[in-house]
Amino acid sequence: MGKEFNKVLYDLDSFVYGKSLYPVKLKNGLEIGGGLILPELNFTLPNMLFNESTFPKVIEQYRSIIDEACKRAVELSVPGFVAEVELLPDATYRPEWGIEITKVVREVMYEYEQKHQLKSGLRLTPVDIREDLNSEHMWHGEFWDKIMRIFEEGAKAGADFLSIESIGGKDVHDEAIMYCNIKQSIFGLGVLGCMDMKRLWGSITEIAEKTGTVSAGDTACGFANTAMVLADRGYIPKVFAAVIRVLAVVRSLVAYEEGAVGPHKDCGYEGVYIKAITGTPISMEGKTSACAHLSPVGNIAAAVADLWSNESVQNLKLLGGMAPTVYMEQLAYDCRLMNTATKKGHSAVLLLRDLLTDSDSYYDPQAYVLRPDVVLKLSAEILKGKDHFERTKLAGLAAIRVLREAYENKEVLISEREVPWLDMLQNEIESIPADVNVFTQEMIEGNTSAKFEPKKYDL
Amino acid sequence: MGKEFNKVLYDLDSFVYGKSLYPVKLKNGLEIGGGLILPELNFTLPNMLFNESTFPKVIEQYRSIIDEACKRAVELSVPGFVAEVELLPDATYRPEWGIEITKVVREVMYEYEQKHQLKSGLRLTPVDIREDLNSEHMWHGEFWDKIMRIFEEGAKAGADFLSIESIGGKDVHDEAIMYCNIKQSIFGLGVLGCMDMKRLWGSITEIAEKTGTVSAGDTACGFANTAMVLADRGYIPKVFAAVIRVLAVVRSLVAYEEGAVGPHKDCGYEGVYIKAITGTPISMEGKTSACAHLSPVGNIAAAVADLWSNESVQNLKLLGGMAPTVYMEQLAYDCRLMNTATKKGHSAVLLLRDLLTDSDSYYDPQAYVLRPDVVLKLSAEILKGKDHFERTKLAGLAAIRVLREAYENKEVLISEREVPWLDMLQNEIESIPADVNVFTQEMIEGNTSAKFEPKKYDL
Amino acid sequence: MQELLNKIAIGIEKGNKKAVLEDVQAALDANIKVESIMNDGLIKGMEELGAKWKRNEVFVPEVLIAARTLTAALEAIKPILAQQGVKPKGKAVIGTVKGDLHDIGKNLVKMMMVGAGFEVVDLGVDVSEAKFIEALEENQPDILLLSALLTTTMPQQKAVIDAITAAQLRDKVKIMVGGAPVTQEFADEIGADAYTQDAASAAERAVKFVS
Amino acid sequence: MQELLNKIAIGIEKGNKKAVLEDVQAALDANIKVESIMNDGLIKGMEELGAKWKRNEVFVPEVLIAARTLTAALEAIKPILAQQGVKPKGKAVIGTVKGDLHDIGKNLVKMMMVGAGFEVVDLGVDVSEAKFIEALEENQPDILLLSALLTTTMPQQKAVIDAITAAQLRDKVKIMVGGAPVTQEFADEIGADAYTQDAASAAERAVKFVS
Ligand SMILES: [Zn+2]
Ligand SMILES: [Zn+2]
Ligand SMILES: [Zn+2]
Repeated sequence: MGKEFNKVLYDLDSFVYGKSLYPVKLKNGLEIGGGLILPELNFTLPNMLFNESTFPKVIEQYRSIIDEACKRAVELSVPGFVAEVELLPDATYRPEWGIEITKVVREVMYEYEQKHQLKSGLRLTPVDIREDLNSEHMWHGEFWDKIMRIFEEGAKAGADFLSIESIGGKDVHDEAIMYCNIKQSIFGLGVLGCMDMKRLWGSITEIAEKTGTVSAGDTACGFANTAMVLADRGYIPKVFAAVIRVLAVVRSLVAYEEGAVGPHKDCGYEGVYIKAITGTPISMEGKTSACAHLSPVGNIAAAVADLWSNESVQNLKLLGGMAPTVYMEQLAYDCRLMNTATKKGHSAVLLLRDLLTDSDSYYDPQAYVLRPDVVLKLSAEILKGKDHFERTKLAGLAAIRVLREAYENKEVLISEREVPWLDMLQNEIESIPADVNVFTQEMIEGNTSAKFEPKKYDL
Repeated sequence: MGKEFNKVLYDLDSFVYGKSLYPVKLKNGLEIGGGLILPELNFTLPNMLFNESTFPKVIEQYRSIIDEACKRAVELSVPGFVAEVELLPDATYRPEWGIEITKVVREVMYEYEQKHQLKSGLRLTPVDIREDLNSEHMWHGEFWDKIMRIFEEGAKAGADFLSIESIGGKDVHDEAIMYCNIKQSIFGLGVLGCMDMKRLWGSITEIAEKTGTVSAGDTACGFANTAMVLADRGYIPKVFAAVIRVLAVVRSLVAYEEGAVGPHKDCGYEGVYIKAITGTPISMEGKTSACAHLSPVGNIAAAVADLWSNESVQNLKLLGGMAPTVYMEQLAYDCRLMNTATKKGHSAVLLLRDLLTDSDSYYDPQAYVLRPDVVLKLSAEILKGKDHFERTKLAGLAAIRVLREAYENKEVLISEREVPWLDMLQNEIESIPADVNVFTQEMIEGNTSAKFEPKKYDL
Repeated sequence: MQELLNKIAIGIEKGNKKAVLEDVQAALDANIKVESIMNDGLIKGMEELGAKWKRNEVFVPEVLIAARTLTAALEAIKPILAQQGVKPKGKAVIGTVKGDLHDIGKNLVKMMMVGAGFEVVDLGVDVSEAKFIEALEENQPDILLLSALLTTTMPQQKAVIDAITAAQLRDKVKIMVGGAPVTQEFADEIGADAYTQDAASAAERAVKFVS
Repeated sequence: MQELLNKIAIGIEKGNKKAVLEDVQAALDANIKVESIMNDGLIKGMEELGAKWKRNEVFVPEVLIAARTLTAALEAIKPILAQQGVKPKGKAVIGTVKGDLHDIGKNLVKMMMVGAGFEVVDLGVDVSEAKFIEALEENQPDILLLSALLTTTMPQQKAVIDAITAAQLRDKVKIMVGGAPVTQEFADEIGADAYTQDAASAAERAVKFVS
């Protein structure tokens, strides 16, 4: 580890939305986690071709999306916001496209800052094209270079926050989810994922320092959110998805060990743990990201968030306006309500936080593990581990224990057919060897995922 | 007047969301205003042809919309909801189509009630085709008959609540809005509108009684919401739109004088006054109806609502699912939060209500006039009038007075260029003759709206 | 002379019909060229109001009253304009398509078109293909504007364009479409010449078509 | 005999590969017709699991393991099936289109297709038009399934269909499309034969194409 995190930084009374121990402040004064919860707007193209000849249209889409959204933000007196430019694969494979998009979007944002005092920041998120079948290695080669080039030149083009949904370990984890194989999942997140995060976020932080931008953080989206979506459809047990979420904490934490300072990325619901452990601000998404995916954590996700995001919405025309504008409005009102409580005083904040929490946490184990009190408790358990591997195993065991207790106390709804999974998962985790090298060897030998190639990780 | 309403029924402490003095209960046990705030889901077709040959596709659209929305409602443990079938013109001009749509939608809802104990009710809202250029009279003829046929046969086909966005007086009011002519507006709402509401709602209530359904209520959508949308774009003063909202109270109240019992219709923001005066439950829409129109009342609209609606969304595919399903989820979480406060106790409800209120009321005069305290105060002023005409004038004057005071006390933001409008509007209202017949004669003689034909109102 | 033209411009801005009509007569009596009265007086007043509109300094009623005043003044000098062969900036026909009774959006566009110097023929709402074609034949406009506010009446915009094509009038007129559910993509798909998001940009776009 | 076939069916349901392979061998040894082993044992077990799936009684891993077992058992009796001219219910080729690396949705569909008795050739992700055509020529499938999860890779589904048409293979295969942003309307537009919302209904639809 670089920076070490060994204790939980909040008690339940101070663990609230909008406020974090170590806020992030941009040069223009926009502050995340400094007291207000702010919208983080996300958007993507409608169904259209993305190529050389359509690129002017692509640019015009991005320009008009951000222009209309900023206009509405001004009309609603939004005190500040973050826009995430989550690049499509095409714009990552051709870094100059991604950089051009960044530049155009940021320019519109600057314009609104000058003309209307609307403070904002841009989060730049290339897609992790190391997942490409032709990628030869995780930490060097063409695909790695392109990502780093986007960060570096995107920073110069105006990006403020650098983020990525990185995929180290996903090569084994996709299969782990389909087979609900928790050992494989721990290998993907707690071994491969952590190894990769270390290299990746070391490099991103270096670029952030060099360019005067913010190394913001990652998300275990491809791991835990994939599980969440499958669980939501009844494909895999919800308790499995809940445990994966907690496992993901250790992996996402590595970015901060390597120098990231937040805000953690919106679709990483494990961010609440990151906040508890690092004191950095986090972005979260819930009901107002239903446009991107349904979820069982619509309200509770906001309980300790510092940015509130809609995750992604196509630039489609709804009756009320273009969808990104509509979602800007919805996020603005959500945040306005929460900030009004802040103005009213701490007890109002606590009440609202608890209402958000209590409204969801009974209905789904995935919501339950996001309860602020549970987060603080589990974080402490996780930090007892001496390294990533041990912490990941502890995370799984502690999550299972907490869910079992909550089920017995009727604090959470777990369907009967899922209950036996708690024991099954526990037994599996307990069967994992103590030595990470032995475990790694075992997992490599027993590997059935065609996508996983140990040598890409120098294994 | 039929039933008379002469006093305000709530004090500020008892005027809250989810609970009304006279809840409406369906045979299946679904209760509106009985303690819980529930979603009211609205939806419309995507861009498509609606004719003989596409009708099977139309039906399939409606069937799949409600099926997917119900499925999600079950998954989110929604305790009950209302679906509004707001018929398109085609389905009103051909009543058998509207009735068939009603039947198909209601059947799916029954199915979910039987299989999953999801209680729901259907609000049937034909479009008011009396606006058709060929309509010869407001209260008889082909168009009137079609509307009444839809109510009657729609009731038999499964509709539970009968509603309409009626347009009596809109023929002069469209022009009143464009020219910000408050006298003409009072004529449209306080004279023509009230005359028409009396006839219309007398008939609807009769049908409701005959068919065992609920005479639910109207909305001044075509009047006050049109003004709101224009004000939102900066086309007309916000203070004008705010005053129109309060004028609309008297007109929308007529439905209740004629026997309607609620829930008042979602897009009638004047419903908060209806609730204060009649004790019937109301439907409201706010941030989660941004899909249908942006608004300055995203949070405050929920403060005393009994149903919480998304107003309208096309059946488009968003990344998270079909848009109506996405909005069902968003409404469900909004309601869940509010109902969790109710479970926590009355002081939590009051706090949440006040947060919803205070978060919006400063930013826009249209939000300010929806403040629960303001609503109670203005309602008392309105009820001092002895008839619809006098009440409408009092509504306007009282709204102007309250806005002026609030502006002076810095409780509401009114842009400088709008401030003089308060005096201008007041002077105009004060110049209106006391005698309604004199006023009517004056307005008919000075009429410049090509659409208004006095003989349609027997004038 | 300049003073009188300025007065006319200000009269338009204020929507003072009586004063404008008197001043226009005075200008004619003073032998000021009718073209100059139109461009440097009437239209100029409207342009200045348009600039204020863009800066959010005026509301719709003010623009409407000015537009009404402009129309009355142009009507008054119409015979002289015709005599001297002076033409308006352009001619437009506007209407809301069949099955759709929405009025206000169309009226706003009409107002901005008049303000931009167009002579506008308003067919009202619920207008059939046949009526649009009849109006094209009768008025020979430069621009046709079609409004639709419902997802189910949008296809009617296509029907109108198809009927115009079938009547072999398509190349004689630029067709613009608008309304809440309409998009650029849809406009392209149905072969419209332009789509704009709001009334002000519709008029701006229309001006480009005739200049 | 019935007992043994039942045992095979239950073995499939439980995903007990070893037992199934042994029981299949025993059935062959007992001269039970290979067609019967397939239909009344292997496929029946899968069907029963499918019914449980529909009633939300099993999760994906259980179905996957059963499907894996089924594949192994079919592989074991393949030579005999071929010898006796018994064919699988149908053959399918599946892949995620070029530019798109999404895997899991496709895998779910593949699983349900195998479960429904199809022989499935999985081309993986990021598959070019050329690769799809090559696979069609090589495998001559009844069904081709194209997955796309991004709004910007949806058009690639059209590109694949166009390429297949150009290669004059379009009438030899039914093409199904799917993925989060895909709609029935889009499927119609690009000339696909079917679109379904989820993996289970995809397999059901595919069965209709071959029966
Ligand atoms: Zn994500
Ligand atoms: Zn309405
Ligand atoms: Zn409505």
